[in-house]
Amino acid sequence: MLIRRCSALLAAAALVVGAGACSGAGASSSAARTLTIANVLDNNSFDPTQLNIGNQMQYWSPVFDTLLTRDKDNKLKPWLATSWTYDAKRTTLNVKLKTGVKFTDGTPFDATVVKDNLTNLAAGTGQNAYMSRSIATYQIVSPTELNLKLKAPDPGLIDYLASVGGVMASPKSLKAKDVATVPVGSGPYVLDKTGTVAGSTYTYKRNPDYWNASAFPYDKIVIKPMTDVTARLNALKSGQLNATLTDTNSLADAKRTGLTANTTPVNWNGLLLLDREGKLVPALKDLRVRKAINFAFDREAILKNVSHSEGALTTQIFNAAGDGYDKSLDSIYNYDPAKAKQLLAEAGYGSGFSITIPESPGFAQYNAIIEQQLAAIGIKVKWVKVPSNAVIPEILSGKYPVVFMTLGSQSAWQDIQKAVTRKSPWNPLKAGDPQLDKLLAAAQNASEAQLPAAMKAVSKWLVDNAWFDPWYRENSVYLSDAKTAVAMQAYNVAPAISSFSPKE
Amino acid sequence: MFGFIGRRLVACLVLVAVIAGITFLLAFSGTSNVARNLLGESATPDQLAAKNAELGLDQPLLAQLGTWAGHAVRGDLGISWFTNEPVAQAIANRLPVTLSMVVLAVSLTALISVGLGVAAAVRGGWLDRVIQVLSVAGFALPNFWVALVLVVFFSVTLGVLPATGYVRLSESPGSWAAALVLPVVSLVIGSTASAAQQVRGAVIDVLRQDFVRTLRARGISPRSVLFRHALRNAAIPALTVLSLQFIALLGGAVVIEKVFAIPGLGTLTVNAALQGDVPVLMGVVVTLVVLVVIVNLVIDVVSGWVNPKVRVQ
Amino acid sequence: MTARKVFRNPLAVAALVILLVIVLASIFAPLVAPHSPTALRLDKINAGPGSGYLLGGDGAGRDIFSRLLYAGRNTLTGAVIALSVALVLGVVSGLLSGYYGGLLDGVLGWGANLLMALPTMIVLLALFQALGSSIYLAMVAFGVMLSPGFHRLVRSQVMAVKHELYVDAARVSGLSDPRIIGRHVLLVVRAPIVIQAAVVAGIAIVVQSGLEFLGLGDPGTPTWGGMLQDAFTNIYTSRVAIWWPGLTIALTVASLVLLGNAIRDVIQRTERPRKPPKPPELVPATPDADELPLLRITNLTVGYPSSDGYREVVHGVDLDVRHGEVMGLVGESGSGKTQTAFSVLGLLSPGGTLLGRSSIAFDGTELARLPESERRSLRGRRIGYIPQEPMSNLDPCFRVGEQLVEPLRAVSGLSKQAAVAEALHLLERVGIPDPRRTFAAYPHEISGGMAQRVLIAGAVSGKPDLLIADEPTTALDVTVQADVLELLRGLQTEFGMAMLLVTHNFGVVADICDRVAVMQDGRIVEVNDVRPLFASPQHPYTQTLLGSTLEDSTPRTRLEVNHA
Amino acid sequence: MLEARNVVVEYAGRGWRSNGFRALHDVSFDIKPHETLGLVGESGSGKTTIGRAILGLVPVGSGSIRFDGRELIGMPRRERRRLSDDIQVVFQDPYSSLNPSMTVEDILVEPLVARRTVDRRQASVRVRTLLDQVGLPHDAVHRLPREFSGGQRQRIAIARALALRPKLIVCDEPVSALDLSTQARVLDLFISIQEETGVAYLFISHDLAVVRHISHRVAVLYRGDIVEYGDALDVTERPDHPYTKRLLMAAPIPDPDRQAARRQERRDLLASEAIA
Repeated sequence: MLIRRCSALLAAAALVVGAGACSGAGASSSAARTLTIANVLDNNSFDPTQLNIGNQMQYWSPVFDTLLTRDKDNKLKPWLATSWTYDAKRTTLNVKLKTGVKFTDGTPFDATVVKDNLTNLAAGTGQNAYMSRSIATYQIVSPTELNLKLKAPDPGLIDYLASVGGVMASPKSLKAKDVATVPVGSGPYVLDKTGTVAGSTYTYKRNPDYWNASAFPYDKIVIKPMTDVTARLNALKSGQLNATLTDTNSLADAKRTGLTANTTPVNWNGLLLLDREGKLVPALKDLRVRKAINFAFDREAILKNVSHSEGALTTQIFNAAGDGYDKSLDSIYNYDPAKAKQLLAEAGYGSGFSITIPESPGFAQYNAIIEQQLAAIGIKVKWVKVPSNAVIPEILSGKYPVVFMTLGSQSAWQDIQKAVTRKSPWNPLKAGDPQLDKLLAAAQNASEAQLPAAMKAVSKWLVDNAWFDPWYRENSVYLSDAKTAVAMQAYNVAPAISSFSPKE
Repeated sequence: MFGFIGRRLVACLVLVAVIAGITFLLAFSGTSNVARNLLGESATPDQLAAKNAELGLDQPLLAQLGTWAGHAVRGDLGISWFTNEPVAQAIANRLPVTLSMVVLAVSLTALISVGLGVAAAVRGGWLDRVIQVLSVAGFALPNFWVALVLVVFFSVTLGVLPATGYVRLSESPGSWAAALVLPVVSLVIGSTASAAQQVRGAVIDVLRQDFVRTLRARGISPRSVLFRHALRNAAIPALTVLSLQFIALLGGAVVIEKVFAIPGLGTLTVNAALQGDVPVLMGVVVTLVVLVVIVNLVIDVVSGWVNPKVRVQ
Repeated sequence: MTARKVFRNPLAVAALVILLVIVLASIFAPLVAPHSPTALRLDKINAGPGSGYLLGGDGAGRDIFSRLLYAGRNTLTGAVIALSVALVLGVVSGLLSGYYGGLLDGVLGWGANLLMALPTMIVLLALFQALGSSIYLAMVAFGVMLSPGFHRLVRSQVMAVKHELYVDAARVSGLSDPRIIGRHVLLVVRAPIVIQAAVVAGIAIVVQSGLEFLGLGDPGTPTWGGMLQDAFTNIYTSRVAIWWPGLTIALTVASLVLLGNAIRDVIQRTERPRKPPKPPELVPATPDADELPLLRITNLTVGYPSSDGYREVVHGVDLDVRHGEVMGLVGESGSGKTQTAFSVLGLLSPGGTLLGRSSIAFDGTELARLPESERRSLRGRRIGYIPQEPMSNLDPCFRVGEQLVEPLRAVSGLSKQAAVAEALHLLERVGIPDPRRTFAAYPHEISGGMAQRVLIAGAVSGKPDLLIADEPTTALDVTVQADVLELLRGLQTEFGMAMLLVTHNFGVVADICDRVAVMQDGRIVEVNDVRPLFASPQHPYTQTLLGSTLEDSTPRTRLEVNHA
Repeated sequence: MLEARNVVVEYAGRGWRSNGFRALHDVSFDIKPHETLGLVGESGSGKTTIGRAILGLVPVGSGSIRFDGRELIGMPRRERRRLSDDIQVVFQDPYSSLNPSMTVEDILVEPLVARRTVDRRQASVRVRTLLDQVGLPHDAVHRLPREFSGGQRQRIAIARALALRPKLIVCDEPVSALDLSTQARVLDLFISIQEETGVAYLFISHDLAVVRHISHRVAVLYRGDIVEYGDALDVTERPDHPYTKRLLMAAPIPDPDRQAARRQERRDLLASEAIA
């Protein structure tokens, strides 16, 4: 599953990382026709089974088309697939395909290709293999139409088809030896081998046969992996880049120096109260204790000072652009340490207790706050040092009752898969509740029209039962220079290549 | 002379092998989280086990070392776990970047420190004092901090030099030079300071030698005494200093590359270290040790050529 | 002893005070710091200096000043760890290596070379996997990598000390090896170790900070490097914050280095006097215009700068050397005879100056007031020089031949070919059996007697009028000395050179000199022709000296077996 | 008292292929109680090696050195250390033979304490006696070696050698670094100490005149061999061996006329040798 913001934040200190780099012509040299951007991470692979979303999407989105795509308002829209419809039981998805599309090696795009790609992904070892694993069988109706038969309803599937799950590569390339370094797609650009040095510069030039060239205004795209945020900012300010991801720290200065800040909330920052069933810390089984923790944090001050007011307070985990969002759930637990103490006292923990939290190097700024604000209501934090490259494995190991995270949020169903079900990776202690199970089943089987209400019910249950302690949704900050316009996308920290355009 | 080089070569090979072995054992003993980091949060234990088997991490450590060494001697350093790039290729791409930086820095260090050192040794006085102050300052100011200040001032505030990046020499010599100015300056400040101090000491030592008086008594010009005789005699300690500076600068480059986002070996190494990309780390260590060994060998040969007495010792 | 002298250096005192303040403030951080290192105020995130936070707040709203103090504990502990590991490993292995030598030395030296070949930073990065984010473990590893510095230092010092006669004497006195190491060896290597330790501590702080700056530290523990990293990430929010940890590191390291330098200066006594006083102008001298000998030295006074003006080592010497005569200048060590000779050459040791009415008239030219360039043109051409130590007076980097050819070309303007021919001829003339081989040899490939002949060849190559010979046979064996004296005599008559021969050996004087001047404490006490001087020495000092020669003493007789 | 028979010393060469350098081949001599045996030779003759062999500072290849009937060669180190009561040394260089960072008292007490013969207080009494014996003032004890002249330092070194009341002192060029007048005074000190205490000397020097002055018997070394060995007067005035003759002829006499004669003698000798 996805940890978008998390990777962005930890990038400087670890986790998923990539080489920083810079080479090739400067951004200014070939004016509006070239887009030069820096990426937080190096590209991990062009193998379609290994593709990642988030930052690394920028590397593959120029070369690979997806079946669906999202418009600027986060609405799904046709791309290689012209239509997609579920049957009544929501276990068969009928997909109709565009005609006349060819991969850059000349292979035509058709229904078999879709099947090859989806089965290839499910069989692979990539992080996103799950995206096509809910498909049981394929029914090829014609070269331009096929039915995907599901094991059970999967409300996330259509989202996946607009993401790594929908990536279409030439079937020949999938088995090629150089699949990791030579992408063969049908996308608007092709990777320019001569201008590409792994770890340093990735250069893309136009695909001359592209079916929708007008949607992509740039003739050339240059992406440079640069790990360090200050280095990226320096490069942008000194004119070496057109745009790059930074963070809320850089906003004030960016505005002063005439850069445009493009923002969208993708991640929520806060605590995951993983031990809801009291397996490690009995106190956490008590709803009053979990609520007390929710009341303990001065969300407003943290948002203002740590994230420079770039974001919105919330107490729910779902993305504001998605189906499950309920505005009323943004302000359930407002900062109230007195009430928190009272709740603890009522639960019989008036004299406090202690919890163990992994001390992730990437969250040093937040760790201090957590310790102080929990101490203020009588909860003592015992930190366990975790090396930066062991943070995720440690958190997911089930050793910790509470962890701090900045979790990326996409569609409500994706978020549920990520952190709410009994099998979710971000639910390592396998907590569950019969009532929640019912709500989840309802959501899974809901029709498109019923879906938002079903999701909201889940969200409300989660908030009421204080499974999490979200503080606020934090804006991703993507800075661009005066020549470049960037449209942010709701579910992604970094915009896809189609979101950039030259300003006149 | 050839026997001398031959003996050194054998010693060097053993050295490289031992270092590689020790580093391998240490580095590979901490790879328990790799599969999880590679496969992401949704991976099942089966998948993790399969990945570990694929990477060979389920084998005993010594067996892994054997496999790695077997490939390494054939020039195959494996494949990066995180970027799937062949390690040898990754290093080949980045070595020229770091080397241009370090070689430039070492050459400048040599030029400036010899100039300053000789001048201070001969003139003394205020130049001497300048070197003393410089050497303390150059030593005490961490080079990455200097780099930071330089980049804020020259790139961001004045905008006269690029803040980040690297341009291949073949692409545009001008941009190549411009990109290297700040990183190289940050490196040179520190290394020159200590090298100049030591060159000064070496020259003073030589100028105190009896043969200098004898040469002067024979009517040889002060210039010849200084540049032909004193410098040649001071060359050996100076060369030793420079070879140590070279090693130090390789390390210094790591930090500097971060500040300037230069895609060199340092950036590669730091990222590999943070991710736990052990094949890359092994590759880098082996490459650099081989590099250091070559440099030392060259310095040994040059020393023997400059002063034949060294060959005997 | 040393400590007191170190305290006389103001820079060292300042450094020491700064270090003490930093160390104490770090140790007593809980008492000194106004805030807890973890206490945060959300309104103080990246705040500038002032209003409650002396130096401002960091990226998490904590007091930078308090954190600097607490960070000092961790950073300094890290440095101490690295230093201790390096010290223990390096000193122990260096002592063993140097003292016992042999196979042990070979193995340890190989290990040290191995570690020296490592690019430290890269290796620490590579070991990050194994060491985790514990900077202390990294510092242990770093200490191991720093140990060769101490190893080499201690080893070379021990090797030097081991061959000192006082260590042999201690061994003969019945001291065991551990006691010798403890009493004699450690005592001597102590000071260089302290100096090196100061430098190593500085390096450890810088490298540690570098690692933390790269993100390989533990952000939960305040350290200077970690604070620098925090400041670097927030540089566009708070530009001033990079200065505090940066300056603290710089100040600490600079103090360490300065202290080390000061101790070194005291030990090596390289501390120069503030500024040598301006030598007083030479008073014009008026040598007699008529009937000048080849060399007339009058009122020669030589001084060296000292803490209070100039310290005189030669006080007003008068001396004549006539054309073609051999003038012996005898005296004991410190009598000023060598300084007198060097004055004529114009090659006093650095700082040495002629004072007062000093005059050196050479063939009618006043040397004492001649510009250096003109004096140089006399050297090698009209005045030659034979030094005392043959080996140290040949440049080890150049072949013997080149060292003869270069001055020949410089002085006589010969072509290269002619100069080579002349050099070979000279080598033959000074009695070298195979001139071509010697010509092509490096100085370390020939014997001391040969080397002295080469030097003599060099000295006479410009066919000088005056040869200054400074104890030319003292370093030679008696039999070689006799040969060299023969050679000098032959050359002197052949070229008709005058010679100023500095020696302490009356036998040599008797052998070769025409006239003798006896020097004592920077003055000439007696000058006379050689025969009358030996026959009837006038000055009591000359008498004492001649009385001290053992030539005519009676050997002691064989002891009877039952003597006792 | 000391008997050296067929002593061979070899220094190992560098590396395993190069040959060692044989510093002494087959040297035999003996020293009787109270006497001075002079060893004279030029650099490389092996004279210093003999001294160091007796002191146990170089390993002996073969042969035997017996002291008071005990075999020194192959003696265990511990036992050998005990022998320091009987055999002591005075080295050539008064500058490097005294540890520059130790006071005179420390230097003189060291052998006493090392052998644990006396306690600290007794030791300091002994130090005073020693200083008297070598003619240094009592206030010297707290000073460092560098505060003394060469001659005075050599007196300190002699005092250290005498501290354990040895039967034999190996004197390795003890006066060659001293000025002429000092040299004579130090030699006289050696002689008077011998007359007082009855200690025997092995006196090593390159200077025939010095050896002749102090020795009862003289051995002449040439390239690792003793070429002449006998009473001082015989060896230094009527040498048999050509090398001893050359050595004698080479030393210049501080008298212009006699030296001129000797020079002529030497020329004749060399000429006759050349013919032969």
